Amino acid sequence: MELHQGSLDVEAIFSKWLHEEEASNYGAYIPFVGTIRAEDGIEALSFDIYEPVLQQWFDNWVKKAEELGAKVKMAHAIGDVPVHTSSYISAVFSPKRRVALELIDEFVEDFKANAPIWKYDVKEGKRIYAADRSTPMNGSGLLSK
Amino acid sequence: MELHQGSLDVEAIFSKWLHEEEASNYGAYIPFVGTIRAEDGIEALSFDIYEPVLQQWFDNWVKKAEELGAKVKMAHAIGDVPVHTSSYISAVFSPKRRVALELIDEFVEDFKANAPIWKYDVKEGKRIYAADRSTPMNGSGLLSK
Amino acid sequence: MVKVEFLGPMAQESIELEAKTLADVATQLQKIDSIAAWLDKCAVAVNDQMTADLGMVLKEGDKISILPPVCGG
Amino acid sequence: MVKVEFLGPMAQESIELEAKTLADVATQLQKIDSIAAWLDKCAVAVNDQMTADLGMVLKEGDKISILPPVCGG
Repeated sequence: MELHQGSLDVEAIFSKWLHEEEASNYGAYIPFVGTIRAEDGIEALSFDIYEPVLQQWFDNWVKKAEELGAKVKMAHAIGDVPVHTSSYISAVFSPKRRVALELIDEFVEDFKANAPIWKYDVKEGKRIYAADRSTPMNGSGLLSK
Repeated sequence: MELHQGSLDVEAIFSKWLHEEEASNYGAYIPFVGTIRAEDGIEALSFDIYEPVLQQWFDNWVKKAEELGAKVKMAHAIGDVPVHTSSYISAVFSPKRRVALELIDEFVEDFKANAPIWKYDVKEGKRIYAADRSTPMNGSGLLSK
Repeated sequence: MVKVEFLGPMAQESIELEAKTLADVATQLQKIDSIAAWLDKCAVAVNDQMTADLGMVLKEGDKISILPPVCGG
Repeated sequence: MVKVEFLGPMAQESIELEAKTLADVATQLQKIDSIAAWLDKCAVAVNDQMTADLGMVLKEGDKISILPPVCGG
Protein backbone atom coordinates (compact mmCIF):
# COMPACT_ATOMS: atom_id res chain seq x y z
CA MET A 1 0.00 0.00 0.00
CA GLU A 2 1.28 3.45 -0.86
CA LEU A 3 -0.10 6.93 -0.23
CA HIS A 4 1.08 9.93 -2.24
CA GLN A 5 0.56 13.66 -1.87
CA GLY A 6 -1.48 14.77 -4.90
CA SER A 7 -2.09 12.94 -8.20
CA LEU A 8 -0.69 9.46 -8.76
CA ASP A 9 1.96 8.80 -11.41
CA VAL A 10 -0.08 6.07 -13.10
CA GLU A 11 2.58 4.80 -15.49
CA ALA A 12 5.26 4.61 -12.79
CA ILE A 13 3.00 2.70 -10.40
CA PHE A 14 1.76 0.31 -13.11
CA SER A 15 5.34 -0.46 -14.17
CA LYS A 16 6.66 -0.81 -10.64
CA TRP A 17 3.98 -3.36 -9.73
CA LEU A 18 4.52 -5.21 -13.02
CA HIS A 19 8.24 -5.56 -12.30
CA GLU A 20 7.71 -6.48 -8.64
CA GLU A 21 5.75 -9.55 -9.75
CA GLU A 22 7.44 -10.41 -13.03
CA ALA A 23 9.08 -13.54 -11.59
CA SER A 24 6.06 -14.59 -9.47
CA ASN A 25 4.47 -16.69 -12.23
CA TYR A 26 1.09 -14.99 -12.06
CA GLY A 27 -0.99 -15.35 -15.23
CA ALA A 28 -3.27 -12.36 -14.73
CA TYR A 29 -2.56 -8.76 -13.65
CA ILE A 30 -5.60 -6.50 -13.41
CA PRO A 31 -5.09 -2.90 -12.30
CA PHE A 32 -8.02 -0.58 -11.72
CA VAL A 33 -7.07 3.04 -12.45
CA GLY A 34 -9.42 5.67 -11.05
CA THR A 35 -9.30 9.12 -12.66
CA ILE A 36 -11.04 12.32 -11.51
CA ARG A 37 -13.81 13.17 -13.98
CA ALA A 38 -14.57 16.77 -14.91
CA GLU A 39 -18.17 17.19 -13.74
CA ASP A 40 -20.34 19.61 -11.73
CA GLY A 41 -17.79 22.37 -12.28
CA ILE A 42 -15.17 20.89 -9.93
CA GLU A 43 -11.50 21.83 -10.26
CA ALA A 44 -10.28 18.85 -8.27
CA LEU A 45 -11.28 16.34 -5.66
CA SER A 46 -9.50 16.31 -2.33
CA PHE A 47 -9.00 13.39 0.07
CA ASP A 48 -8.42 12.88 3.80
CA ILE A 49 -7.15 9.44 4.81
CA TYR A 50 -6.94 7.81 8.22
CA GLU A 51 -3.90 5.67 7.56
CA PRO A 52 -3.84 3.31 10.61
CA VAL A 53 -7.30 1.90 9.84
CA LEU A 54 -6.67 1.93 6.08
CA GLN A 55 -3.54 -0.14 6.64
CA GLN A 56 -5.54 -2.72 8.61
CA TRP A 57 -8.27 -2.81 6.00
CA PHE A 58 -5.58 -3.40 3.37
CA ASP A 59 -3.73 -6.03 5.43
CA ASN A 60 -6.99 -8.01 5.74
CA TRP A 61 -7.29 -7.99 1.95
CA VAL A 62 -3.69 -9.14 1.57
CA LYS A 63 -4.57 -12.19 3.72
CA LYS A 64 -7.82 -12.83 1.88
CA ALA A 65 -5.99 -12.69 -1.47
CA GLU A 66 -3.21 -14.99 -0.22
CA GLU A 67 -5.79 -17.65 0.63
CA LEU A 68 -6.76 -17.57 -3.06
CA GLY A 69 -3.13 -17.70 -4.21
CA ALA A 70 -3.41 -14.07 -5.30
CA LYS A 71 -1.90 -10.70 -4.40
CA VAL A 72 -3.45 -7.22 -4.04
CA LYS A 73 -1.81 -3.79 -4.23
CA MET A 74 -3.13 -0.27 -3.88
CA ALA A 75 -2.10 3.35 -4.14
CA HIS A 76 -4.12 6.43 -3.17
CA ALA A 77 -3.67 10.17 -3.30
CA ILE A 78 -3.84 12.47 -0.25
CA GLY A 79 -5.00 16.07 -0.65
CA ASP A 80 -6.00 17.72 -3.92
CA VAL A 81 -6.20 15.77 -7.19
CA PRO A 82 -7.02 17.86 -10.29
CA VAL A 83 -9.56 16.62 -12.85
CA HIS A 84 -8.23 14.18 -15.47
CA THR A 85 -5.51 12.92 -13.12
CA SER A 86 -5.55 9.77 -10.99
CA SER A 87 -6.41 9.48 -7.29
CA TYR A 88 -6.60 5.71 -6.91
CA ILE A 89 -5.03 2.58 -8.36
CA SER A 90 -5.57 -0.91 -7.07
CA ALA A 91 -4.49 -4.19 -8.62
CA VAL A 92 -4.82 -7.93 -8.36
CA PHE A 93 -2.29 -10.55 -9.45
CA SER A 94 -3.39 -14.18 -9.68
CA PRO A 95 -2.33 -17.40 -11.38
CA LYS A 96 -5.79 -17.71 -12.97
CA ARG A 97 -8.09 -15.21 -14.64
CA ARG A 98 -11.37 -16.15 -12.86
CA VAL A 99 -9.89 -15.47 -9.43
CA ALA A 100 -8.38 -12.20 -10.66
CA LEU A 101 -11.61 -10.95 -12.27
CA GLU A 102 -13.72 -11.73 -9.22
CA LEU A 103 -11.17 -10.38 -6.75
CA ILE A 104 -10.65 -7.01 -8.44
CA ASP A 105 -14.42 -6.46 -8.36
CA GLU A 106 -14.78 -7.33 -4.66
CA PHE A 107 -11.61 -5.46 -3.71
CA VAL A 108 -12.66 -2.23 -5.45
CA GLU A 109 -16.24 -2.39 -4.14
CA ASP A 110 -15.15 -3.03 -0.56
CA PHE A 111 -12.63 -0.23 -0.91
CA LYS A 112 -15.43 2.18 -1.90
CA ALA A 113 -17.56 1.03 1.05
CA ASN A 114 -15.04 0.59 3.85
CA ALA A 115 -11.71 2.30 3.27
CA PRO A 116 -11.41 5.24 5.73
CA ILE A 117 -11.06 7.96 3.10
CA TRP A 118 -13.12 11.16 2.86
CA LYS A 119 -13.76 12.96 -0.38
CA TYR A 120 -14.29 16.68 -0.97
CA ASP A 121 -15.21 18.58 -4.11
CA VAL A 122 -12.89 21.51 -4.77
CA LYS A 123 -14.75 24.50 -6.26
CA GLU A 124 -13.30 28.00 -6.43
CA GLY A 125 -10.58 26.78 -4.12
CA LYS A 126 -13.08 25.67 -1.45
CA ARG A 127 -13.30 22.11 -0.09
CA ILE A 128 -16.88 20.74 0.17
CA TYR A 129 -17.47 17.30 1.76
CA ALA A 130 -19.07 14.93 -0.78
CA ALA A 131 -21.76 13.88 1.70
CA ASP A 132 -24.25 12.64 -0.90
CA ARG A 133 -21.71 10.25 -2.50
CA SER A 134 -20.37 8.94 0.83
CA THR A 135 -21.33 5.66 2.49
CA PRO A 136 -21.44 4.79 6.20
CA MET A 137 -18.80 2.12 6.91
CA ASN A 138 -19.77 -1.36 8.13
CA GLY A 139 -20.88 -1.16 11.76
CA SER A 140 -21.92 2.51 11.61
CA GLY A 141 -24.40 3.82 14.15
CA LEU A 142 -22.85 1.98 17.13
CA LEU A 143 -22.67 5.10 19.28
CA SER A 144 -26.18 6.32 18.47
CA LYS A 145 -27.65 3.34 20.36
CA MET B 1 -7.11 -3.78 -31.83
CA GLU B 2 -3.47 -4.55 -32.42
CA LEU B 3 -1.58 -7.76 -33.19
CA HIS B 4 2.15 -8.07 -32.60
CA GLN B 5 4.72 -10.70 -33.56
CA GLY B 6 5.93 -12.26 -30.27
CA SER B 7 5.60 -10.94 -26.71
CA LEU B 8 3.71 -7.73 -26.02
CA ASP B 9 5.48 -4.65 -24.64
CA VAL B 10 3.12 -4.33 -21.68
CA GLU B 11 4.30 -0.94 -20.39
CA ALA B 12 4.23 0.66 -23.85
CA ILE B 13 0.70 -0.58 -24.56
CA PHE B 14 -0.61 0.40 -21.12
CA SER B 15 0.82 3.91 -21.52
CA LYS B 16 -0.32 4.35 -25.09
CA TRP B 17 -3.93 3.48 -24.18
CA LEU B 18 -3.77 5.71 -21.09
CA HIS B 19 -2.68 8.68 -23.21
CA GLU B 20 -5.17 7.96 -26.00
CA GLU B 21 -8.01 8.41 -23.50
CA GLU B 22 -6.55 10.98 -21.12
CA ALA B 23 -8.90 13.72 -22.36
CA SER B 24 -11.96 11.45 -22.73
CA ASN B 25 -13.19 12.02 -19.16
CA TYR B 26 -13.43 8.33 -18.27
CA GLY B 27 -13.32 7.63 -14.53
CA ALA B 28 -12.18 4.00 -14.69
CA TYR B 29 -9.48 2.27 -16.78
CA ILE B 30 -9.16 -1.47 -16.22
CA PRO B 31 -6.56 -3.36 -18.23
CA PHE B 32 -6.26 -7.13 -18.05
CA VAL B 33 -2.66 -8.28 -18.63
CA GLY B 34 -2.23 -11.95 -19.49
CA THR B 35 1.21 -13.44 -18.91
CA ILE B 36 2.49 -16.90 -19.91
CA ARG B 37 2.95 -19.01 -16.77
CA ALA B 38 5.83 -21.44 -16.47
CA GLU B 39 4.07 -24.80 -16.09
CA ASP B 40 4.16 -28.35 -17.50
CA GLY B 41 7.71 -27.76 -18.71
CA ILE B 42 6.74 -25.41 -21.52
CA GLU B 43 9.26 -22.96 -23.00
CA ALA B 44 6.63 -20.77 -24.57
CA LEU B 45 3.10 -20.73 -25.87
CA SER B 46 2.48 -20.05 -29.54
CA PHE B 47 -0.60 -18.54 -31.19
CA ASP B 48 -2.30 -18.64 -34.58
CA ILE B 49 -4.87 -15.92 -35.22
CA TYR B 50 -7.49 -15.59 -37.92
CA GLU B 51 -7.55 -11.84 -38.14
CA PRO B 52 -10.64 -11.13 -40.31
CA VAL B 53 -12.99 -12.90 -37.87
CA LEU B 54 -11.12 -11.56 -34.82
CA GLN B 55 -11.60 -8.03 -36.16
CA GLN B 56 -15.34 -8.59 -36.46
CA TRP B 57 -15.55 -10.10 -32.99
CA PHE B 58 -13.72 -7.04 -31.68
CA ASP B 59 -15.83 -4.55 -33.66
CA ASN B 60 -18.98 -6.06 -32.12
CA TRP B 61 -17.51 -5.45 -28.67
CA VAL B 62 -16.65 -1.86 -29.59
CA LYS B 63 -20.34 -1.32 -30.43
CA LYS B 64 -21.55 -3.09 -27.30
CA ALA B 65 -19.22 -0.97 -25.14
CA GLU B 66 -20.31 2.25 -26.89
CA GLU B 67 -23.92 1.54 -25.95
CA LEU B 68 -22.75 1.57 -22.33
CA GLY B 69 -20.73 4.77 -22.80
CA ALA B 70 -17.55 2.73 -22.56
CA LYS B 71 -14.58 1.79 -24.74
CA VAL B 72 -12.68 -1.49 -25.20
CA LYS B 73 -9.16 -2.09 -26.51
CA MET B 74 -7.11 -5.22 -27.06
CA ALA B 75 -3.67 -6.42 -28.09
CA HIS B 76 -2.56 -9.99 -28.78
CA ALA B 77 0.65 -11.75 -29.73
CA ILE B 78 1.11 -13.87 -32.86
CA GLY B 79 3.61 -16.73 -32.85
CA ASP B 80 5.83 -17.72 -29.94
CA VAL B 81 5.57 -16.01 -26.54
CA PRO B 82 8.15 -17.15 -23.93
CA VAL B 83 7.11 -17.87 -20.34
CA HIS B 84 6.86 -14.83 -18.03
CA THR B 85 6.11 -12.51 -20.94
CA SER B 86 2.71 -11.24 -22.08
CA SER B 87 0.56 -12.60 -24.91
CA TYR B 88 -2.66 -10.69 -24.32
CA ILE B 89 -3.84 -7.33 -22.98
CA SER B 90 -7.37 -6.07 -23.09
CA ALA B 91 -8.84 -3.00 -21.44
CA VAL B 92 -12.05 -1.19 -20.66
CA PHE B 93 -12.53 2.55 -20.17
CA SER B 94 -15.80 3.79 -18.68
CA PRO B 95 -17.16 6.85 -16.89
CA LYS B 96 -18.29 4.66 -13.98
CA ARG B 97 -16.62 1.80 -12.12
CA ARG B 98 -19.58 -0.66 -12.10
CA VAL B 99 -19.84 -0.66 -15.89
CA ALA B 100 -16.06 -1.05 -16.18
CA LEU B 101 -15.84 -3.94 -13.70
CA GLU B 102 -18.68 -5.86 -15.32
CA LEU B 103 -17.51 -5.17 -18.86
CA ILE B 104 -13.90 -6.29 -18.36
CA ASP B 105 -15.20 -9.61 -16.98
CA GLU B 106 -17.59 -10.24 -19.87
CA PHE B 107 -15.09 -9.02 -22.47
CA VAL B 108 -12.27 -11.28 -21.24
CA GLU B 109 -14.56 -14.32 -20.85
CA ASP B 110 -16.07 -13.92 -24.32
CA PHE B 111 -12.57 -13.43 -25.69
CA LYS B 112 -11.51 -16.79 -24.21
CA ALA B 113 -14.61 -18.50 -25.64
CA ASN B 114 -15.00 -16.90 -29.06
CA ALA B 115 -11.90 -15.10 -30.34
CA PRO B 116 -10.48 -17.10 -33.29
CA ILE B 117 -7.08 -17.77 -31.75
CA TRP B 118 -5.37 -21.15 -31.42
CA LYS B 119 -2.88 -21.94 -28.70
CA TYR B 120 0.06 -24.34 -28.80
CA ASP B 121 2.47 -25.45 -26.10
CA VAL B 122 6.10 -25.13 -27.15
CA LYS B 123 8.23 -27.96 -25.75
CA GLU B 124 11.72 -28.77 -27.00
CA GLY B 125 11.02 -26.45 -29.91
CA LYS B 126 7.89 -28.41 -30.95
CA ARG B 127 4.42 -26.87 -31.24
CA ILE B 128 1.63 -28.97 -29.65
CA TYR B 129 -2.02 -27.85 -30.01
CA ALA B 130 -3.53 -27.18 -26.56
CA ALA B 131 -6.61 -29.28 -27.37
CA ASP B 132 -7.61 -29.93 -23.76
CA ARG B 133 -7.71 -26.20 -22.88
CA SER B 134 -9.52 -25.16 -26.07
CA THR B 135 -13.24 -24.43 -26.37
CA PRO B 136 -15.53 -24.86 -29.39
CA MET B 137 -16.76 -21.42 -30.52
CA ASN B 138 -20.44 -20.47 -30.38
CA GLY B 139 -22.29 -22.27 -33.16
CA SER B 140 -19.81 -25.16 -33.42
CA GLY B 141 -20.95 -28.45 -34.91
CA LEU B 142 -22.95 -26.85 -37.73
CA LEU B 143 -21.31 -28.97 -40.43
CA SER B 144 -21.60 -32.25 -38.53
CA LYS B 145 -25.40 -32.14 -38.88
CA MET C 1 -16.81 -23.61 -56.92
CA VAL C 2 -16.36 -22.51 -53.32
CA LYS C 3 -13.11 -22.63 -51.37
CA VAL C 4 -12.94 -24.30 -47.95
CA GLU C 5 -10.05 -23.47 -45.64
CA PHE C 6 -9.17 -25.15 -42.35
CA LEU C 7 -7.77 -22.90 -39.64
CA GLY C 8 -5.33 -23.27 -36.77
CA PRO C 9 -4.38 -26.81 -35.76
CA MET C 10 -6.34 -28.62 -38.47
CA ALA C 11 -3.24 -28.51 -40.69
CA GLN C 12 -5.25 -29.40 -43.76
CA GLU C 13 -4.79 -27.91 -47.24
CA SER C 14 -7.65 -25.77 -48.58
CA ILE C 15 -10.00 -27.55 -50.94
CA GLU C 16 -12.42 -26.46 -53.66
CA LEU C 17 -15.93 -27.89 -53.88
CA GLU C 18 -19.12 -27.57 -55.91
CA ALA C 19 -21.79 -26.54 -53.39
CA LYS C 20 -25.08 -24.62 -53.57
CA THR C 21 -25.55 -24.36 -49.80
CA LEU C 22 -23.57 -24.94 -46.62
CA ALA C 23 -25.47 -28.22 -46.25
CA ASP C 24 -23.78 -29.41 -49.48
CA VAL C 25 -20.41 -28.50 -47.98
CA ALA C 26 -21.26 -30.44 -44.81
CA THR C 27 -22.20 -33.56 -46.80
CA GLN C 28 -18.91 -33.54 -48.70
CA LEU C 29 -16.66 -32.75 -45.72
CA GLN C 30 -18.26 -35.54 -43.68
CA LYS C 31 -16.90 -38.01 -46.25
CA ILE C 32 -13.26 -36.96 -45.63
CA ASP C 33 -12.13 -38.88 -42.53
CA SER C 34 -9.36 -36.48 -41.43
CA ILE C 35 -11.84 -33.60 -41.51
CA ALA C 36 -15.00 -35.36 -40.29
CA ALA C 37 -13.44 -36.03 -36.87
CA TRP C 38 -13.20 -32.26 -36.27
CA LEU C 39 -16.60 -31.14 -37.52
CA ASP C 40 -18.68 -31.53 -34.35
CA LYS C 41 -16.46 -29.03 -32.55
CA CYS C 42 -15.82 -26.57 -35.39
CA ALA C 43 -17.56 -23.28 -36.12
CA VAL C 44 -18.04 -21.89 -39.63
CA ALA C 45 -17.54 -18.53 -41.34
CA VAL C 46 -18.59 -17.65 -44.90
CA ASN C 47 -16.55 -14.80 -46.38
CA ASP C 48 -15.29 -14.12 -42.84
CA GLN C 49 -18.79 -13.77 -41.35
CA MET C 50 -19.63 -16.32 -38.66
CA THR C 51 -22.80 -18.23 -39.49
CA ALA C 52 -25.19 -20.69 -37.85
CA ASP C 53 -27.34 -21.22 -40.96
CA LEU C 54 -26.81 -24.58 -42.62
CA GLY C 55 -29.22 -23.59 -45.42
CA MET C 56 -27.12 -20.57 -46.39
CA VAL C 57 -26.95 -20.21 -50.18
CA LEU C 58 -23.41 -20.01 -51.57
CA LYS C 59 -22.17 -18.33 -54.72
CA GLU C 60 -19.15 -18.84 -56.98
CA GLY C 61 -15.90 -17.93 -55.21
CA ASP C 62 -17.27 -17.88 -51.64
CA LYS C 63 -14.69 -18.60 -48.95
CA ILE C 64 -15.74 -21.00 -46.20
CA SER C 65 -13.56 -21.11 -43.06
CA ILE C 66 -13.63 -23.99 -40.60
CA LEU C 67 -12.66 -22.84 -37.08
CA PRO C 68 -11.63 -25.52 -34.55
CA PRO C 69 -11.77 -24.97 -30.74
CA VAL C 70 -10.06 -21.78 -29.62
CA CYS C 71 -7.96 -20.67 -26.68
CA GLY C 72 -6.69 -17.10 -26.88
CA GLY C 73 -5.05 -15.15 -24.12
CA MET D 1 -9.53 9.38 30.68
CA VAL D 2 -9.94 8.28 27.05
CA LYS D 3 -9.40 10.46 24.00
CA VAL D 4 -12.06 10.76 21.30
CA GLU D 5 -11.08 12.03 17.86
CA PHE D 6 -13.39 12.93 14.99
CA LEU D 7 -12.12 12.13 11.52
CA GLY D 8 -12.53 13.63 8.06
CA PRO D 9 -15.30 16.17 7.56
CA MET D 10 -16.50 16.27 11.20
CA ALA D 11 -14.09 19.17 11.83
CA GLN D 12 -14.40 18.77 15.58
CA GLU D 13 -11.54 19.08 18.09
CA SER D 14 -10.58 15.92 19.97
CA ILE D 15 -12.06 15.62 23.44
CA GLU D 16 -11.15 13.71 26.61
CA LEU D 17 -13.75 11.80 28.58
CA GLU D 18 -14.08 9.58 31.63
CA ALA D 19 -15.53 6.32 30.33
CA LYS D 20 -15.42 2.64 31.41
CA THR D 21 -17.01 1.27 28.23
CA LEU D 22 -17.92 2.43 24.73
CA ALA D 23 -21.50 2.74 25.95
CA ASP D 24 -20.33 5.46 28.35
CA VAL D 25 -18.71 7.26 25.42
CA ALA D 26 -21.95 6.98 23.44
CA THR D 27 -24.01 8.47 26.28
CA GLN D 28 -21.74 11.49 26.58
CA LEU D 29 -21.35 12.13 22.83
CA GLN D 30 -25.13 12.00 22.35
CA LYS D 31 -25.37 15.07 24.59
CA ILE D 32 -23.18 17.20 22.27
CA ASP D 33 -25.47 18.47 19.50
CA SER D 34 -22.79 19.05 16.84
CA ILE D 35 -21.62 15.45 17.31
CA ALA D 36 -24.93 13.68 17.98
CA ALA D 37 -26.19 14.51 14.47
CA TRP D 38 -23.35 12.43 12.96
CA LEU D 39 -23.47 9.38 15.23
CA ASP D 40 -26.05 7.25 13.42
CA LYS D 41 -23.84 7.17 10.32
CA CYS D 42 -20.43 6.91 11.99
CA ALA D 43 -18.29 3.82 12.59
CA VAL D 44 -15.93 3.45 15.58
CA ALA D 45 -12.34 2.32 16.09
CA VAL D 46 -10.63 1.80 19.46
CA ASN D 47 -6.86 2.13 19.26
CA ASP D 48 -7.23 1.93 15.47
CA GLN D 49 -9.15 -1.36 15.55
CA MET D 50 -12.67 -1.19 14.12
CA THR D 51 -15.26 -2.42 16.62
CA ALA D 52 -18.96 -3.28 16.73
CA ASP D 53 -19.03 -3.98 20.50
CA LEU D 54 -20.76 -1.24 22.49
CA GLY D 55 -19.89 -3.06 25.75
CA MET D 56 -16.16 -2.89 25.03
CA VAL D 57 -14.21 -2.10 28.20
CA LEU D 58 -11.88 0.89 27.92
CA LYS D 59 -8.69 1.62 29.78
CA GLU D 60 -6.79 4.81 30.61
CA GLY D 61 -5.37 6.45 27.47
CA ASP D 62 -7.41 4.54 24.91
CA LYS D 63 -7.94 6.35 21.61
CA ILE D 64 -11.45 6.27 20.17
CA SER D 65 -11.87 7.33 16.54
CA ILE D 66 -15.21 8.34 15.05
CA LEU D 67 -15.34 7.64 11.30
CA PRO D 68 -18.05 9.41 9.24
CA PRO D 69 -19.28 8.15 5.82
CA VAL D 70 -16.45 7.42 3.39
CA CYS D 71 -15.87 7.75 -0.33
CA GLY D 72 -12.40 6.76 -1.48
CA GLY D 73 -11.26 6.34 -5.07
